[in-house]
Amino acid sequence: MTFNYSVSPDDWLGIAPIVVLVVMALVVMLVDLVLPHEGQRSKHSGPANFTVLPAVTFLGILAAMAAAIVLFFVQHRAAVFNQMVGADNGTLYADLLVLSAGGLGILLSPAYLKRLRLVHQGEYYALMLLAMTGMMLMASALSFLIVFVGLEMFSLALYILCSFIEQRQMSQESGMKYFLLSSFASAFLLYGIALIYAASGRTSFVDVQQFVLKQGGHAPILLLVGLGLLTVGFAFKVSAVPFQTWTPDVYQGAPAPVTAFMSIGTKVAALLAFVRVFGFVLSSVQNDWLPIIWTLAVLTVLAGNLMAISQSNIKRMLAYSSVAHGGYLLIGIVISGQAQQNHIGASAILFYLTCYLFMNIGAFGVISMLERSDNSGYDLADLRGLWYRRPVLAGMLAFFLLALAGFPPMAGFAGKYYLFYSALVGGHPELLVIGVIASVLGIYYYLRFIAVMFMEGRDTPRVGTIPTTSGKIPTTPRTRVSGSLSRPLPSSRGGTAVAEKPATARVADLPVPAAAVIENENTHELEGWSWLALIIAGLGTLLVGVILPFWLPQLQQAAQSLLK
Amino acid sequence: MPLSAYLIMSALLFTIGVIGVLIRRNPLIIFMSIELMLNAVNLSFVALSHFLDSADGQMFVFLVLTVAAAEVVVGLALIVSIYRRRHNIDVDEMNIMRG
Amino acid sequence: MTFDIVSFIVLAVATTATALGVIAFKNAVHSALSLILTLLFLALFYLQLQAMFIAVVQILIYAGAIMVLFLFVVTMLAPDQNESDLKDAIPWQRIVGGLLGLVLVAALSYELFTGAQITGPKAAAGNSLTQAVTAYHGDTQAFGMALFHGFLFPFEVTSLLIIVAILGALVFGRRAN
Amino acid sequence: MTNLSLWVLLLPLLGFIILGLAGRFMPRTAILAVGWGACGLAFLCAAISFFSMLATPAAQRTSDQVVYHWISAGTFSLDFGLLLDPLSMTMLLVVTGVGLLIHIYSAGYMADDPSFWRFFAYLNFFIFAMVMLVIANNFLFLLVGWGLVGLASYLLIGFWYQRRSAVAAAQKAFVINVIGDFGLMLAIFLIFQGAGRLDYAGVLTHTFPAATATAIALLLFVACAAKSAQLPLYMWLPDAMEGPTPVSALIHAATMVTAGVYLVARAYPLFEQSPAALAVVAGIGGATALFAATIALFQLDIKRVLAYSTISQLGYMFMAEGVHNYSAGIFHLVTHAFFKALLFLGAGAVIHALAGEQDMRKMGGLWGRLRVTGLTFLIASLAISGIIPFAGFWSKDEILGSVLAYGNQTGNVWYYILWAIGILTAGMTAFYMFRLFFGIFAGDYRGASVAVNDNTNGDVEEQEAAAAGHHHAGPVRYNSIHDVAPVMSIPLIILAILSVIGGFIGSMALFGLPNWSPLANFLPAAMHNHAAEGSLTLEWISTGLSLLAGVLGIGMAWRLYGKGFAFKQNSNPLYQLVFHKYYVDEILNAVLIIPVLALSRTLSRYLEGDVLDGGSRGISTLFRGTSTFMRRVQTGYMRNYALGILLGVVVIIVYYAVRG
Repeated sequence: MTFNYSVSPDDWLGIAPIVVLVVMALVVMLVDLVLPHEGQRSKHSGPANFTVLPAVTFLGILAAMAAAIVLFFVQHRAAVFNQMVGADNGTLYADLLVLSAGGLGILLSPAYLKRLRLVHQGEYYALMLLAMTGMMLMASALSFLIVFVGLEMFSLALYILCSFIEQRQMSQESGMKYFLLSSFASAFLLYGIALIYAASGRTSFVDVQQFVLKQGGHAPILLLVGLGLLTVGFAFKVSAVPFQTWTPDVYQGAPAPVTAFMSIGTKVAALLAFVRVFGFVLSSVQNDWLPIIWTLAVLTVLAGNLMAISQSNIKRMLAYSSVAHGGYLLIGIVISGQAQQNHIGASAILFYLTCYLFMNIGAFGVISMLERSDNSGYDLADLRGLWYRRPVLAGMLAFFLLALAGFPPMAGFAGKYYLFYSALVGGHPELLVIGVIASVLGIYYYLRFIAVMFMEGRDTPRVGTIPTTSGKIPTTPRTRVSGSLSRPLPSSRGGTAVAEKPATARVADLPVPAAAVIENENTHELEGWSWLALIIAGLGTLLVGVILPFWLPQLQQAAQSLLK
Repeated sequence: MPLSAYLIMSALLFTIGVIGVLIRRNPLIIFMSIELMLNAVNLSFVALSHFLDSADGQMFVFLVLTVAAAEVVVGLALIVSIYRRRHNIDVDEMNIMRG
Repeated sequence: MTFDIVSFIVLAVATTATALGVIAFKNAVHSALSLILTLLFLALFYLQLQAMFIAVVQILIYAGAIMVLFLFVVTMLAPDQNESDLKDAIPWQRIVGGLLGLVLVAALSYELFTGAQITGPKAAAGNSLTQAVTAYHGDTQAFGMALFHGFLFPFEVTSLLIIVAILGALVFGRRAN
Repeated sequence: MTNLSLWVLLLPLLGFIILGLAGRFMPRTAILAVGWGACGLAFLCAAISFFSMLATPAAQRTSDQVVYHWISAGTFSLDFGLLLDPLSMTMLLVVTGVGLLIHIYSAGYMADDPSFWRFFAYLNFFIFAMVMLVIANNFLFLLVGWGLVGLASYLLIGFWYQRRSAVAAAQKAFVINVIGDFGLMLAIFLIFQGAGRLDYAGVLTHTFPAATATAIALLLFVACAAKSAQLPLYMWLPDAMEGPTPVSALIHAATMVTAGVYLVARAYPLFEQSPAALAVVAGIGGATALFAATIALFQLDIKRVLAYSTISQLGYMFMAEGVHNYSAGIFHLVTHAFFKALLFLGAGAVIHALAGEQDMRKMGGLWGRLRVTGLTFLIASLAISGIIPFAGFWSKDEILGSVLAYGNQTGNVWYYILWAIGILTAGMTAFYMFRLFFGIFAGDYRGASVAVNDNTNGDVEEQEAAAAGHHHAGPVRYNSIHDVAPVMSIPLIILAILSVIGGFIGSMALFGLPNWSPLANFLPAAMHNHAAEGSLTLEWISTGLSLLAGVLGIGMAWRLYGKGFAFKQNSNPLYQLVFHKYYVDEILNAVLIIPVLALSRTLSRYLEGDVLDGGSRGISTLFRGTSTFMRRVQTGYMRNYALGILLGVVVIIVYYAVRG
């Protein structure tokens, strides 16, 4: 088949959502060319850039979602392009997850970009779409080739998106760290693939599975090393300990909408590939890889939660919490390797990802509305008394944090419950116990942030200047500028204060009153997008845990079809 | 030569690349070390393709090549843009965020 | 000793030496030049393994295009950058990293040596490379057939990768103004 | 049977939502209308359901109503349902009834607080959570309620978050409650593993293997001990007195802390399967009762006396449950809710009148100024001391009687000892309650003159210094003290009446009226008592001795403090031991907290410098310390991160190399 496979329309039909996304990415770039960039009026004030592009992008995502949903009902092949790409129901479900994450991320973007006065946005939205394409590719991969290409594709797009904000040192640093470390890790992944190829002689999942089944439970050593290195690559993307180090720095430095999107999308892509390879392809040699994944899961769950406790910056706290959530998801991988339990583990992962999607994007979405242009404004001190300044925002953040902590009836509870249930059914009660201990730990740091928001911040001087009755003004020009000048930046310890100077000076140099006021007014217009995203995320958080369980049997079926 | 010779050669090159990433501070050289790692893997792939008599390995090499090209474009552009801002590209200087 | 073995050993020594050069030279330009040499030697390896097309591509794209880009950037930035001027903030990293690297190469070599003794399964008839090379009259033709049939999809995806790269260059390049 | 339990659950939630969203914009009257209305209507619904239940034949009094059919996949199913039976009915009445009175009282007590609305929002939230806990029909939603009441308690203890001590207390309560929640979660998973389901109807009729049953029962009891402040998890309750006094009355005396007692009664078939676990319950209960009573003997802060007394009384309830007399435990829970809420509210009235003063040494002679408070406080003190015919007498008598009867039945000497402990504790209870009463109301007013030497009780000083919400500007002059407004005195009077007559709902078998025991007949419909029936002689012995102990205690208090309380330094080591609460806090500090703090300080100093601010204390410091230590891994250096990745790789590779 290698030399004479011929592509038919069926093949393209199977990847319809991806095709739609790619076409829309090209359309976005074209539309960007047509939009007025130069002219009499300042680029900043023209609203076209800030609304047209996200609208087009969002439509594209809706179209891709529609394509995926239609595919659920249309008869089509489960694997296309010479057994390289999956188009089964499980894959389509994962596609929907990526698309939802991307859609919410894009809804959060306009107000954010406006606040930063980023004019050239065609690339931003096109890159978001392409990153989603890459994630969907990796999630649907049925061949190591596609795993690698998809992974590289969304990684590349994310490097650029992370360092998109030129005026922020943090953004650049985040992009740089992500770029170097991710390339480093994918080299290991690639090496792992090479060794699996060395052992089995094939690169497509089905063939490798055939080979592994023939080994009678004893994998040859090359396969073992190969899967070990493969684990490294996947674990890096899932941010499992000890490969998690990049996560907090990158999440903190990246623009908040991008963080929101990537924290989910990356996990969906990596976990789907993970569960396919380990839960299905390699499940017959489970004894060989179980110790490693088990250790990773336990380390990640414990270390992620522990490290989150002492964070005073909510973006970093959420980054560590996302490490911890990655750990819970790894429990699903362990279970999916169990013979006869593949579908339970895999469906627990899909279910948990769905729950996690809405609450995490919601939390980051609130942060994206709080963030100031110098990447501050979400420290513990800044959140103090938020309830009295912006009650709705604080309420939503508290809601999402409670959901993340796993309080019923929000989605986080249902997801965790089902995951732990699967651990019990899959014969790993110890993971259940560890998971429960860790989530109890987790409640502590989420509650800490919630408590702070509901405290009246009498002792913080800034709050005194804002009358508590007019809760709607988050960033009056005065607050913003004085805030960024007088307050030491959260991380400016040691010698880094010097490095931060340019960013601070920039903000100060602005013609303060006029520009800031205009900016705020326009931002206000665009905040509708963000609110929409928050409302969707909130509803999702509430409903997923309540409604989705009705379809658990279908979800299990879909999960079973991940590799036929 | 037997397959293992090529594979060990590849492992050696790969490790040299790994060490380069760990000990150098210039992102350009780190980046070159990563390229070295990728090329080491490519050597494995070509050798395997030859010994296993399958085209998959060569196909991988071809893809890795393209990926590397794309990565280089983005990476170098990023490094240059950082250099323009802070006139310094030492990776150890980039530690605003930590903890 | 046959020619095969001699050439392998010579190439292996040369490649290792130049690869070490990449990470040892203080000056980034030297490192880049050393990397170009390494890539050329690798192309010779590919020739030895009868992968003609890959060898040519390696020279053209890697050594020819990518590394030129590298050299360009290095010469643009390198003069200001002298690593040894600044004190290393984490000196222990060198030692630990080196040791870990040694452990890695030792363990890997051991595993590869024992593992590669078991010859992997040969490709089935329909996927055999040698058969395809004879059928399509040559390595490059066989490669092309595989690329446009069995591996069409990943090949198409690389075009997207290039688009992402172009967008990246656009984003970072525009900032310079 | 009319079943309005869903409304009992939803009304407080509605109140909470309204107050939470719009409370800050509402005038006080509107806040009160919502807060009182939600709780009052809930009480009304509960009462209607109760009378309707009384009219139903005993066999049909249980209603298991599935409200929402949630998850169902294979063996995995989850429903949300409400279980209304005599047990949950009793609890509902107590929760909403006492809750309503405390809502009313709070309107006066919190009148000056700037966060008036927030307080009522939290109170409604608590009522909702507690009702959820009580009427859930499965263990999972029990856990939900369990967690939510903990959250509410956390919020309310830390209500005056400007006080550092309040925040520390909230943290302590939180950490200990988390231990309990953890036990409950494990128990639930064990139950699920064993029975395959979580609803009471299925689980409580299921027979577990003996070892599993013991494990489940013990884990459940860990949760109960944490929630109900039993040894060794009692430390949080005295500190929880940092919250506003109505909160102490509602949550930390009448309702939430009794959740453990409720859970044991609810899950009694599980406990019945494990005699060992029941023995633990009885033993811990007795030990706690005695232990806490001794501490209460010499406390100076009036709220702390009451807190330790609560712990001690909860011990009684567990003691009853440990000897299979679950309905006696619930009975004592009910009467205790009346008189302890009354005591706390009375203490609150005193504190209110003295502008935030809680130190007994600065009180005295208030009988002349606070008539209503004094009288009701006296009634409550008599009730808790077990003086006939007040409420506490009946319930305590039934507990002690059944312990003695059980000892007699089994012939186990430990139960006689337990009974003796109960009698002794009864005497001590009477003593410290009247010490408190005389300290507050008898003698001369000491507030204006005494300058307290600060080496005696540091806690009191600290609270005074930090007291917020009450503008504490020096001692109040005697003549300016005046009794509470009607909004506060009416709940006191109602509770006082209940403390007098509340006991008559219980057993009157003592006086040859075996059939006149409404509660004891009401509850067994839900639970078949396995309590031992003692002979009348034994009952008389027990009753007589406990009454005697009570009278002796009061007499001693009269002798010592009848002329007014006088604080004397006493260097007797035993006294010092008890006075300092057995040094538990100090020992914890020395054994756990200080070393951890020191360790993490040293570590962080060694690694970077100033990191750990001394502000965070408590057991959470342990985790903080670990966390702070671990985040040092995140150096910010890209190359370090790469090293971490390589380390992982090498471990994996070497693992496979060694394993082959």
